[in-house]
Amino acid sequence: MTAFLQAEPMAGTTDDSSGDSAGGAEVVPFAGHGGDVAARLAAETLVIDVDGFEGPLDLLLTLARTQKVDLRQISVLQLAEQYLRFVDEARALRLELAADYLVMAAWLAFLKSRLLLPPDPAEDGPSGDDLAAHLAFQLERLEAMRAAAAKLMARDRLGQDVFARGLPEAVERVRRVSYTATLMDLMQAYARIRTRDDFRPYVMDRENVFTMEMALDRLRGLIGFAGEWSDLTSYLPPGWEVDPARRRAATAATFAASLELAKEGKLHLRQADTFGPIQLRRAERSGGDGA
Amino acid sequence: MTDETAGAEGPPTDDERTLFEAPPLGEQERMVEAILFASAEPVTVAELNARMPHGADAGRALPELARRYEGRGVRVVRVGDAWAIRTAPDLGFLMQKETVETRKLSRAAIETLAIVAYHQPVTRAEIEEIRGVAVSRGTVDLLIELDWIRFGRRRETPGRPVTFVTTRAFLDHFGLESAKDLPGLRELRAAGLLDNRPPPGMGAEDEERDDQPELFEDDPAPAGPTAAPGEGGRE
Amino acid sequence: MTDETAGAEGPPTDDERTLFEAPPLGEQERMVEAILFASAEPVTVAELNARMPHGADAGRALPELARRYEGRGVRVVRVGDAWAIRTAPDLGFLMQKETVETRKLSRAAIETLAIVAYHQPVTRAEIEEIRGVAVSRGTVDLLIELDWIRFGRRRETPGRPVTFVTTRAFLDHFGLESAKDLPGLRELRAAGLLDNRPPPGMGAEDEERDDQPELFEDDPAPAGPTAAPGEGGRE
Repeated sequence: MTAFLQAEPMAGTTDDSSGDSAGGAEVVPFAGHGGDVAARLAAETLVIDVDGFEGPLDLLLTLARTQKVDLRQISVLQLAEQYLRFVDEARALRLELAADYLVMAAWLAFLKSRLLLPPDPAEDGPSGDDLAAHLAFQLERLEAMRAAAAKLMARDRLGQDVFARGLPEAVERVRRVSYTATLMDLMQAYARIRTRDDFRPYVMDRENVFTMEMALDRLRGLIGFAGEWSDLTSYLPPGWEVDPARRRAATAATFAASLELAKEGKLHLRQADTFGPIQLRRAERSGGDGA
Repeated sequence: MTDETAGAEGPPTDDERTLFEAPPLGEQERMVEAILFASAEPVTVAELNARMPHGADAGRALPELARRYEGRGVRVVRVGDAWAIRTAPDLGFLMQKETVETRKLSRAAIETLAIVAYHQPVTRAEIEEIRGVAVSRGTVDLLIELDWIRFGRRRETPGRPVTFVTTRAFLDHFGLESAKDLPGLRELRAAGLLDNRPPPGMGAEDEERDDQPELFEDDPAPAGPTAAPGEGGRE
Repeated sequence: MTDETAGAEGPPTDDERTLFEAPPLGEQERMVEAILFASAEPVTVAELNARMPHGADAGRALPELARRYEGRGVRVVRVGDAWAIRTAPDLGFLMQKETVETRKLSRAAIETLAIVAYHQPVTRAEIEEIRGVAVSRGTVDLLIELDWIRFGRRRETPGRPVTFVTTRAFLDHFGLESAKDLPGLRELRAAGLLDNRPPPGMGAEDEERDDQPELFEDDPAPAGPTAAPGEGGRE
């Protein structure tokens, strides 16, 4: 739809707006003007059925079918006139047409003039023939999709023609729990036990400052056991993990120390994403290659 | 333990064979058969392999099994990257009891489904362009609820619009091996009816759609009756 | 369908006979197969007959079908007075899916493990003394189940209490060549994991590793690369 001029915002008819936008659900007597009765009757049916259309393109397709030719040979000019006549008749019957039907009418009136008048060399933009060809393409494509939809729905369908197992056997889920613990966990647990009786971890004697030197000493001692990736935070000294100020100091110092050791090629650092946990691991001894 | 070190050299002992070698193909076929029979949903080759003993290759056993069921009351069918057992379509008349009452789908829903199927991945704007009418939320929601369409990748164009693609349940429901087997797909493509042809004069802004449906693109030129190129070896 | 019935023998050509004649046995077998497959519960012979075309005899088709499935991945089995398709009993294991959930060891468990590692062989009473808390049965059981600790020799003291030691699996898991590789107290202290000053009342004991596990002491010679056979390639 957006293809049709810039005239008005897309509005109004949606595919299941049955009833609300285009008034004439009830049968409205049609005041004939004489002429081809059959054509009149056909047009009348169309007008009365305006609710049944899925938008102006659908209406155009229906009108095109009355031309009884292959869509590729359709006369777009004739089609435009059919459509405009339809709109006029709907107006005469005071049927309220949704905005996009009117947008289409305006566009077709424009197209008609382009097709009828000799091309103005001063004007650029697509020719009437180009526009007409595109409209024909859209109609053909819509029709093709309709046919495809019908073929699809006519297939042997699951639950209608073809059936799945009626008595499926549930797959029993067996949960197995695997426990993990690292060497660092083990060492820390042991250290925790051995310092417990004391109730005076030495860090308590100091200010809430953990220096990088202290962190370096500590890390140097520990890093040999860090064979696997483990969180930087697991290297915080005991007693520094909880209190925010102490934790911050210890984290900063430990991080700085880890950078220092990484520079010395003693350990590797990694961080999966920004602000993600920083992990470290000892560098394999082979390495002159830096982290 | 001991076998492991022994395995380093010398011919494998019998014990080792049973331990580390996949079950014979006939046995694998039985396993695939059992798993597929037990499931109402299609089962992927990956899941089959995951459930079968180490080293088993469902991809090899499946075609054998499918052949075995040719002409039987049930068939082994392929559904995208998965496989399922389904009753033979000609016996559907026996299953009144199992027939699922389906909601009558609106024309809008059916057409939208077809457009998604044939044009996937397709944006809502493209669906509207083809149908010439706005697509209501309810229609899309219904198709998603039926598990026939789902969101695909966003299109890398201004606004990064979301696209729709069909699901495995869609293939299963309509008895399709893959979206390439959609009825009339080749003819439609040959006739240019699956092209996105921008309206004249709108070329620039419509370059949005210069990418063709990825799903179909890798399918090379219309092949002969041998059909479905690239399908053969994939499983 | 139509083809299938035509596949019967020649004579009955007129419409009436085709209408009232039972489908060929092979076809009946297909039907039974499809119905058993799609039914949500076992189906009786009477019901099969009621659902199949007039004149069909499920009672004859069923044994044929059952025979066809002999040795396959599924079987046609009798359930009371009804029939169903079921997974072959030997393939029941395929109907299980194992999911592994990783959990962190509890604090009690890791501490108990640490004490066993450092003090092995160690009795339960000793563990409790060191931890200062009772050790729950569950904790010990879990560690044994994980194959990280096992029972060692009984201690030759009154009551002959059982001792715990760590296992080879423990060494594997923690990447240790031997229990000796565990950092000693001195190293822990140097690493800042332990207080520098001897804790009050534990001074002497803690000073050197005199309370250290016998295992460390009576195991002579630092384990060279020749030690720990079969472990060499690791890391």
